Amino acid sequence: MIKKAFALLLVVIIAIFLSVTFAKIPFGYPKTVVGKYYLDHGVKDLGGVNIVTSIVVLYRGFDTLGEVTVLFLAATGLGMVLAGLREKDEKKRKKTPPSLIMRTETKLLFPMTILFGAYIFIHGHLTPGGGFPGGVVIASAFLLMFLSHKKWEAKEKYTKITEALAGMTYVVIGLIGLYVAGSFLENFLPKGVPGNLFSAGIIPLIYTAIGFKVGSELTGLLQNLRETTE
Amino acid sequence: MSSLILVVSAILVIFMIVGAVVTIHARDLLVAIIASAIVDLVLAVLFYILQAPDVAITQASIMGGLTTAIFLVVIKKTERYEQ
Amino acid sequence: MIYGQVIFYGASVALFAIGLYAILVKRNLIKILLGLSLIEGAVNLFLINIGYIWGKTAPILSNKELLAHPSAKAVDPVPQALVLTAIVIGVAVTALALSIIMRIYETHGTLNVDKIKELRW
Amino acid sequence: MSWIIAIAIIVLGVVLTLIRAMLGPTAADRMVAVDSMTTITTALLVLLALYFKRYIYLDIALVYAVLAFVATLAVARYMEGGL
Repeated sequence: MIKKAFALLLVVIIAIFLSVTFAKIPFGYPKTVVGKYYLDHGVKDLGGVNIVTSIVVLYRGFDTLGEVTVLFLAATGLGMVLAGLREKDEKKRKKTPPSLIMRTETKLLFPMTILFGAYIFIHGHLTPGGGFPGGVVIASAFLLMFLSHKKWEAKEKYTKITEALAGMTYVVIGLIGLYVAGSFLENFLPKGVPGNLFSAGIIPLIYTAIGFKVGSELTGLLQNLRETTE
Repeated sequence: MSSLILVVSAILVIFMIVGAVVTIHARDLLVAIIASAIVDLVLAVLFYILQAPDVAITQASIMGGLTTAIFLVVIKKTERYEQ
Repeated sequence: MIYGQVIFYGASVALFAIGLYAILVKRNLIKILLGLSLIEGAVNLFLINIGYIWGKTAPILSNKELLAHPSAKAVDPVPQALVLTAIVIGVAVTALALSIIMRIYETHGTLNVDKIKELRW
Repeated sequence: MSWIIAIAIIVLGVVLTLIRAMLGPTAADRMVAVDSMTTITTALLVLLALYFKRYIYLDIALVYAVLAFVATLAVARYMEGGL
């Protein structure tokens, strides 16, 4: 009880400090200069209409490469931690089979959801979205199949190959930029008319690679988790 | 942002805080997971109101299923009630 | 216009405080992880709050007048680009932590932090 | 005025589902409440896209509509013992 009171006191003190600090930060006024620069020069420099996408893929492309690596490390670490758990769990539980409505419905919805994920990452430079949400939508489509079909599985071989190919595509595009334009992840394709689907140079290519990579990584993660419950 | 949107976002913030309190307070971990889904949902709407549609789409796609499914696998594997 | 500051900063402070309380008081490992994900949401909300500017719209320049004067019409895109990747990374890291929790349950048979001897100090 | 009426009706719907999600005696009640709350929130997102006059925001409502039921499906499978 006394422990709880002290914890509550600490939380209240920290909340008051945070409030006093935040009261000094004005809400709703421009704060950074670099954001203004990106907004004014983004379309002229790179040709992409969605400035957030331009920042994620090209202005801060190296940063995104590092973050994709962190995602890969987390998925691989999960596979490693769960590896021993699978073998000991030999006894089979009795599981309720999925109903007919669910099986039929998910079989129809699966290709549509994959198509929707592809739409999100291909149009990343025109509409909200991009490689990260597109990959998550594709992984959700696989989750739908995992929930409703007992025997259906995503083979680890294929997810690993897709993920490795997508990661290599990302690095190879960066190296071509180094060779042609002079620096890593530099744009080397024509910029096109802003607003068209085929515009913005290498942004759609890199976002497609990120979409495949995130989707296959999260699918492998879900497959690993699923094997532990069998 | 007009005052109508401010009122709507104030109501949504109250919902989010109620959901967070239920997440912390519930003894049944299944209820806690469902309440944290409410928090994620309202957070996505707040990102949308703050004119960040890229972030809102990411939060919405994460919220729709992935986190809930991962937590459910773990409470299936371990135990559902908190002692 | 003080109301916006109270509502949005207040939301992130309240979410942070609730998550911190869960981490300090609760003894169940899954509850502690839920508190951690609440704190993650609070930080993301705070970063987006910093980038917002009154009366401006999203940095997606999809029509002519936005293309003509981008910085007068659109909010700050830099915090949005930071938060976008952080959300997906957060889910993967949460999954890794949950797999470690499953291994702890396998060896100790409990999720209560007080009963796990190796974690006591 | 019409904006206020439309948004007030939707927010009232969210309040009612939130009350059921907080009080609901069983976890199934809460999950049904959260599911209908997601549906109503999709309508709120469409209305706000019209209010902000940015029609590309409709993609987020589409993501909600396509993916929000996956969490419901996962919880249902957990409850019938099939996960």
